[in-house]
Amino acid sequence: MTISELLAQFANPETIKSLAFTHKLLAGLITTVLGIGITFLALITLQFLISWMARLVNRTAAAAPIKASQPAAAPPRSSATDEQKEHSEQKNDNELVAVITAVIAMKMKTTIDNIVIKNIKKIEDRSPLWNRAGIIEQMNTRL
Amino acid sequence: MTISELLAQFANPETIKSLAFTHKLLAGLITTVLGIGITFLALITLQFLISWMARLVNRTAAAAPIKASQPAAAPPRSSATDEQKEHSEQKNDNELVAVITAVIAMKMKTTIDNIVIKNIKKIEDRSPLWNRAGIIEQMNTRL
Amino acid sequence: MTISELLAQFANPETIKSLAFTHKLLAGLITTVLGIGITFLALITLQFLISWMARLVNRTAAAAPIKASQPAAAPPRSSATDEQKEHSEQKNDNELVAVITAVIAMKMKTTIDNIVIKNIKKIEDRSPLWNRAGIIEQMNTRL
Amino acid sequence: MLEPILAFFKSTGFFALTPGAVVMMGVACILLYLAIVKKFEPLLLVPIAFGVLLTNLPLAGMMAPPILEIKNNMIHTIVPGGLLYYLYQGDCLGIFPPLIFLGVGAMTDFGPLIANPKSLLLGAAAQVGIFLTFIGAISSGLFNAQEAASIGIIGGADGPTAIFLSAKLAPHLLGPIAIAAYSYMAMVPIIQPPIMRLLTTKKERMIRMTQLREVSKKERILFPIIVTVVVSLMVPPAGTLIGMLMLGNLFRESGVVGRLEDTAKNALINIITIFLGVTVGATASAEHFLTVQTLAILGLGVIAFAVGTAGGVLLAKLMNNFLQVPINPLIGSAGVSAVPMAARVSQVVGQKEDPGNFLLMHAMGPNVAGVIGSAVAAGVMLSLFGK
Amino acid sequence: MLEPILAFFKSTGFFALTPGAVVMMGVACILLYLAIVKKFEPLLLVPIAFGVLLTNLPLAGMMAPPILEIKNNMIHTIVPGGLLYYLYQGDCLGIFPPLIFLGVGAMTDFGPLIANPKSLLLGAAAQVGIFLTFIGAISSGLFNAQEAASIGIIGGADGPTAIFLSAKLAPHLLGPIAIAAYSYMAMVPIIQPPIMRLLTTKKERMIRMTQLREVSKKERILFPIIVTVVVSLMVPPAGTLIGMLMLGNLFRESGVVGRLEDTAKNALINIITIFLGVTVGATASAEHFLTVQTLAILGLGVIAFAVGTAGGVLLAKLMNNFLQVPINPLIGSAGVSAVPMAARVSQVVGQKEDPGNFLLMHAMGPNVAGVIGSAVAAGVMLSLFGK
Amino acid sequence: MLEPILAFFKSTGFFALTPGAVVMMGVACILLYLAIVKKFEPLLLVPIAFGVLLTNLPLAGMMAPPILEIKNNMIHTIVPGGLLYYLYQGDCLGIFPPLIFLGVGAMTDFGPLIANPKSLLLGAAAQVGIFLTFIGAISSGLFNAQEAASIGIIGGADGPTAIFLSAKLAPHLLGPIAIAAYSYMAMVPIIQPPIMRLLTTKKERMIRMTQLREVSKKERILFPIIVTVVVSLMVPPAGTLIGMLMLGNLFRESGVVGRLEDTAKNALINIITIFLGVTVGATASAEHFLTVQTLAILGLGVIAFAVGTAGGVLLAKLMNNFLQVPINPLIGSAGVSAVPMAARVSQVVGQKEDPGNFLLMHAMGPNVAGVIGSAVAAGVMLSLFGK
Ligand code: NA
Ligand code: NA
Ligand code: NA
Repeated sequence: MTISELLAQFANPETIKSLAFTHKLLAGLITTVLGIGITFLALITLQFLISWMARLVNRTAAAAPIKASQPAAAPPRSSATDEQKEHSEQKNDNELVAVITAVIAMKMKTTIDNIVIKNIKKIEDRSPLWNRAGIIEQMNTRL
Repeated sequence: MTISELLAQFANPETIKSLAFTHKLLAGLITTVLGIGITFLALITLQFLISWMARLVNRTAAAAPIKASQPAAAPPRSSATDEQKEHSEQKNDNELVAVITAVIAMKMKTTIDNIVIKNIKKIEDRSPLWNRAGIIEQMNTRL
Repeated sequence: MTISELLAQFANPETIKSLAFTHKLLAGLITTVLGIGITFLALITLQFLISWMARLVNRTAAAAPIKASQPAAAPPRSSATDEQKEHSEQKNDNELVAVITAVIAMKMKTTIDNIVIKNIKKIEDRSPLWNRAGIIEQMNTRL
Repeated sequence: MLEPILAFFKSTGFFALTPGAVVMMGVACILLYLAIVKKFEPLLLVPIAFGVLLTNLPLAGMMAPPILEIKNNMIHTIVPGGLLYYLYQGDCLGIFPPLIFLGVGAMTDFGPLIANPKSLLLGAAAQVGIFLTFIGAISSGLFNAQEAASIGIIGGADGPTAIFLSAKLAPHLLGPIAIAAYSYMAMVPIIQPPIMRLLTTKKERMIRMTQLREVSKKERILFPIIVTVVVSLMVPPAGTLIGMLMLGNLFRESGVVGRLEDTAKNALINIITIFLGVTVGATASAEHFLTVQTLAILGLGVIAFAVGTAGGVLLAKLMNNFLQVPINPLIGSAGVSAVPMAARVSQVVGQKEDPGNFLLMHAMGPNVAGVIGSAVAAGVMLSLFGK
Repeated sequence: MLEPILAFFKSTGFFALTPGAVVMMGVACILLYLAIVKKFEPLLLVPIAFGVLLTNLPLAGMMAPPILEIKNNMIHTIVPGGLLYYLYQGDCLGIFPPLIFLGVGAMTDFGPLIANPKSLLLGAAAQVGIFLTFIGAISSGLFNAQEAASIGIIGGADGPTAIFLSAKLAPHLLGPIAIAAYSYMAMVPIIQPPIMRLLTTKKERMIRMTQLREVSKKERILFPIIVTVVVSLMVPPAGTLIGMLMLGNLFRESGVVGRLEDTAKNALINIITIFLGVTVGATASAEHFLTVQTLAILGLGVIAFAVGTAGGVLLAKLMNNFLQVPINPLIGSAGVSAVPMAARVSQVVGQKEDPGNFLLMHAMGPNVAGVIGSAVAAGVMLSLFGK
Repeated sequence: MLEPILAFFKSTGFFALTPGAVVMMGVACILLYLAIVKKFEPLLLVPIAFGVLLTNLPLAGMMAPPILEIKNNMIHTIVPGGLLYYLYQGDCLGIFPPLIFLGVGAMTDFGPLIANPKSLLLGAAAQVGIFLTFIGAISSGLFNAQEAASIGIIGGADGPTAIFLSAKLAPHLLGPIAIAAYSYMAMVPIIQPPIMRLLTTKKERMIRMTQLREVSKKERILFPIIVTVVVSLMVPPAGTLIGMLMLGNLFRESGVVGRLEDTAKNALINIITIFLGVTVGATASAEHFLTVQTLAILGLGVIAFAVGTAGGVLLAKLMNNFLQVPINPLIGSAGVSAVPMAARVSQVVGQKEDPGNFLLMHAMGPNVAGVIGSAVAAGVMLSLFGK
């Protein structure tokens, strides 16, 4: 019985029953080696491609620094060039929250720990094109 | 071959292949004329019905001015009678936002442009009947 | 014809047509009595089980007073021991809203009835484990 | 060129328009009027009414079944069915009503019921309307047992339960039954008060009730589990409805799955409500709706509501003969369900006699018990008359 | 040990990779670039492009149909189909596009159209692109009537309508047609302005229009009902699309079902958009996409847009010969739909001549009329060439 | 009158109650206790546990298949199936797990992985648990290859992957496998720390790692596309899971489809989670669950977790022999996935030795790599043992 035949019998729920225990174990071992091998192969390939992509992208970035602003959708990220801007925005937000919290706490004579402000948002337009159809004034300002 | 027969052959993916090019073109032209005609017919009919509806509704409205308040669900609309009310509501909201924004800006020594308040809402009850089941106090106040 | 046979014929859309009116009425009456009986039986059983559960739970509670804090998810509830805490939380919230409302109203010279603050929330973590994956700082503070 | 124009005209709906379809479009407009202007249960009546409109537009084929070809172990769709046909499968396979109940459970506070388990008796008593209407429908000679059971369930004052049962027992009557159920649920403030006043004395209506005890979190979590097990064991066919209702409630009370609770009572229930409403309306085509049976259903439905109301009030009066602390019989009528309208009716009728009397919270107990009660009754009907 | 390694290598996608698949992955990346970097209709192009990518990955089998066994009145799934196969059923059975329209209706303000019903004429005129492209496709000799109709509908500038029609008439062309429709809709600011300037004089472009009248709530509620009934009676196969569009709009305008409106225009439309986009993209496998027909479709599609634009502008000019108060012909081009992009183009082109001229609101009328117009045109095509 | 009462009693669930069903209801209550009181992965354990409860209620028939009649090219439903039967189709046809992954992708920040691609090695190493457990299951003699593969995947510490694979290879074991997977994922803080301490020296545990570099938006957008293409080409059957995971991540990172990202990670994933959880639980009926195999699965599952943990830690130690800047081997254990619990365990164990050591961000890399790793492993199993 070749290895291929063994594996074929092993993979078939009907024929596996007729395999001897040692044969089953052997087929299982081959599967394990193969499986671990392929998994590593796939993830190592990914590792190299991602490293390579990083080099490519960052070389381009170094050559021509990108100034694209980052969307608010994904907070904890920033490329080297965007870092400062994002940082200051973050700081602004924090200050804003801090001020409002303090004012309210003062008025209420309570501690700041009990108050959490979740609702101050920068405008972020996630409305679809369709949605904006009704908001005529807003569209005027953009055109 | 009558026009009907031609169109029938034209519409059948099996028989269209056997049609001469001029026949296909003729059938296509008839389809185009028919299609444009029906589309215009349908939309002109709509045009007349909507104009007629407008006359009917507005005549009724003139005879007995409606005082029903408008739901917040559809902002940019107002009948002649509701215009002023809506306008003043809008103004109130704007004032409210303006005051809060100004206070916060003052405290933070930042510019107003960076702050957007999206979260002051008039109560609008969109909860279903079921939902209100739990809100017993609120119900009491309404009954 | 036994009652079982009658009911079987009654339940079959084919055979019900051949039943005499009095037989149909009899079967309907039996169904009604049975139905009301079972409905009452089920709900009375529930009544006893729920009363019994209440006794069990509250006896345990009396023996070993639970100090578990109540989640915000279900506002209008509180066990005897949690009542005060919840009450004071509620009061805090109300005060908070009252203070903010008053400040805004004063600034705007409007009446308090026109302003509703819906947006001050205590932090309540409903994010799934997955979601928190990105919020690394927050996780640090918890560990 | 005249030929194809004539052919086009023959393919328009005008050519195929029947008087029945015109009448049904009028019915749809009346339902829209009730829903939008009168605010009668708009969340369901708007979709239902629009479904009635759509299904009666000739040749639009929105409820048309697909044409299939089955051969060589393959199923091919030759001509796809209509949109509403596919959505309707969720009704007739019994998928949508339990999912609505999942959302309802996530919205419902069973606290008043747990605090006062006697409410369950009132919730049971108000279901007598279901069974007496069943007898009435049988007596009319117009209906077989399955149809009569589906009509009776209108008295359960619970839309999803009515749709669940009639989709299984009498799908051809689904349209009129659902329309009757939701219309009468909206009309509870008109139907119930005269009956409540007729059956009670002024003194009874003025009975004040002591405040309900607080219910602990533990009880709230155990409640849905106990109800699921007990009801499903006693009346297995009620298990699906009750199970989903209680799963939704467990989402709510467990406090650890806020995301699921939120979705069950918002996005999910709303999506299902749109699909269910439109397709239930779409069963009301002229040939199915404009019949003597529909008139009988509308008549029997209002009787079912009235009898259920009376049942709840009368049992409350009966219970007062045995209880040390009497209950106000006005809360009995809330047992029909129609949550929370019927409970508010109890409150309003009570306050008319004594403005300081707050019955609402007490009426919520029988009110939510009525939901369980009618699901149990539906289960009994299914086990007696189901396939 | 070499044997199984070789067998594994033969089971990888690398072994089965065709040049066509590689080209299609490139197409997917270009579409992603347009969607993400150029922001061309990203809500649909991102899912569509990813669908193109997935379907061209060899052996992944995401569009594979299931293997069934049908015997003794039972249907057994022997091997389940691919994920995208199951989701694709929503496209090819005509379920997803009308549900998208439900959400679109809930988002759309038909006020400008009600205030100025003449917009409907412009919305009709801009559909001539559909029919002239149909003739063009027939003349090319490459397409039969069903295919030509599906290609023409690209000129409707309305994604769901194009998908609805071509899924029914020519499902094998769904991929290129949908990609062309959404790409050209995004390119409206590039395609339309030259045509608009060519066909109008500077004086015409500077015409100012009087402010639109206010539209009452009653009109807004009656509008969707009237449109549904009239369109469905005249062109029954358009009933499904128009019916759902108008149901969504009724949710919006009735003001009593805010929950349903909210879900229709958020959770529901988003879920359907993901499924529809990915599966539409997944029909663009190399063997279906890399054909002469696709090139012809892309060419004919841009012609359809151009002709529709011209049609709208020219009819507006024609109307000015009869109207006392002239209309600015630039709003005619908005009749192609591509909401709201085409209306913004009218605004921008107008403002270039006269910065104080605000045409946007006026252009919204023909713009939303164009949605109705192309649904009607699709209905005509279905009644002529549908099964 | 006694006859029908007796008949009713015979139709109750009490009459059909088996000891096994009672035991399973107890299991359901234990799972609910763990989920609600101990907060063990409640988002999935609450629905799963309730599904276990519902499926073991006798005669409720919630998992009953429908009775069909197929003739003349028509499929008629004679008796509809149970609610959970219909929802379960989403599991067994492989529809729900990839949709869960869509939402997971929209929630996941792959930044730490992109910043440190070596994480992928650790994510691969932690999957050895899957394959060694496979051998173990084979050796036990209780399972065939398909069953053993499904059991091994428990070690992937990834619920949707485990469900996806076992629904395809061994649907009869879906219940115990899913329950084991989610229970052990919740118990990661108990299972992992002793193993991590055993295999590392105090000095190794105190290794500090330098801050990760910032990752640009361009890399974040390219990442999901590259992963999809590479993994799908190398292991085609993994394409569906990885494709959906990466599509969700592309929604998140592209920044232009916020609506779709929001729906994918909220409404859609929640709806699917409810359906998936309840129906997975519903496969655990007494006759399927109370077997020797279930005990073996529970035992093998915990071994799989332990071996995976060790695999990750040991490879990290091995890598330190070759790397100039050493990595803290504690982050290796995070490679099992169980996001984000396993990463938090790395952080906690590290901080016990050195309170100023912040490993969390570094551990997130292997943690999310483990998700990709177990999807790849599942793909390998499918290509070896799938139909
Ligand atoms: Na009821
Ligand atoms: Na159009
Ligand atoms: Na893993």
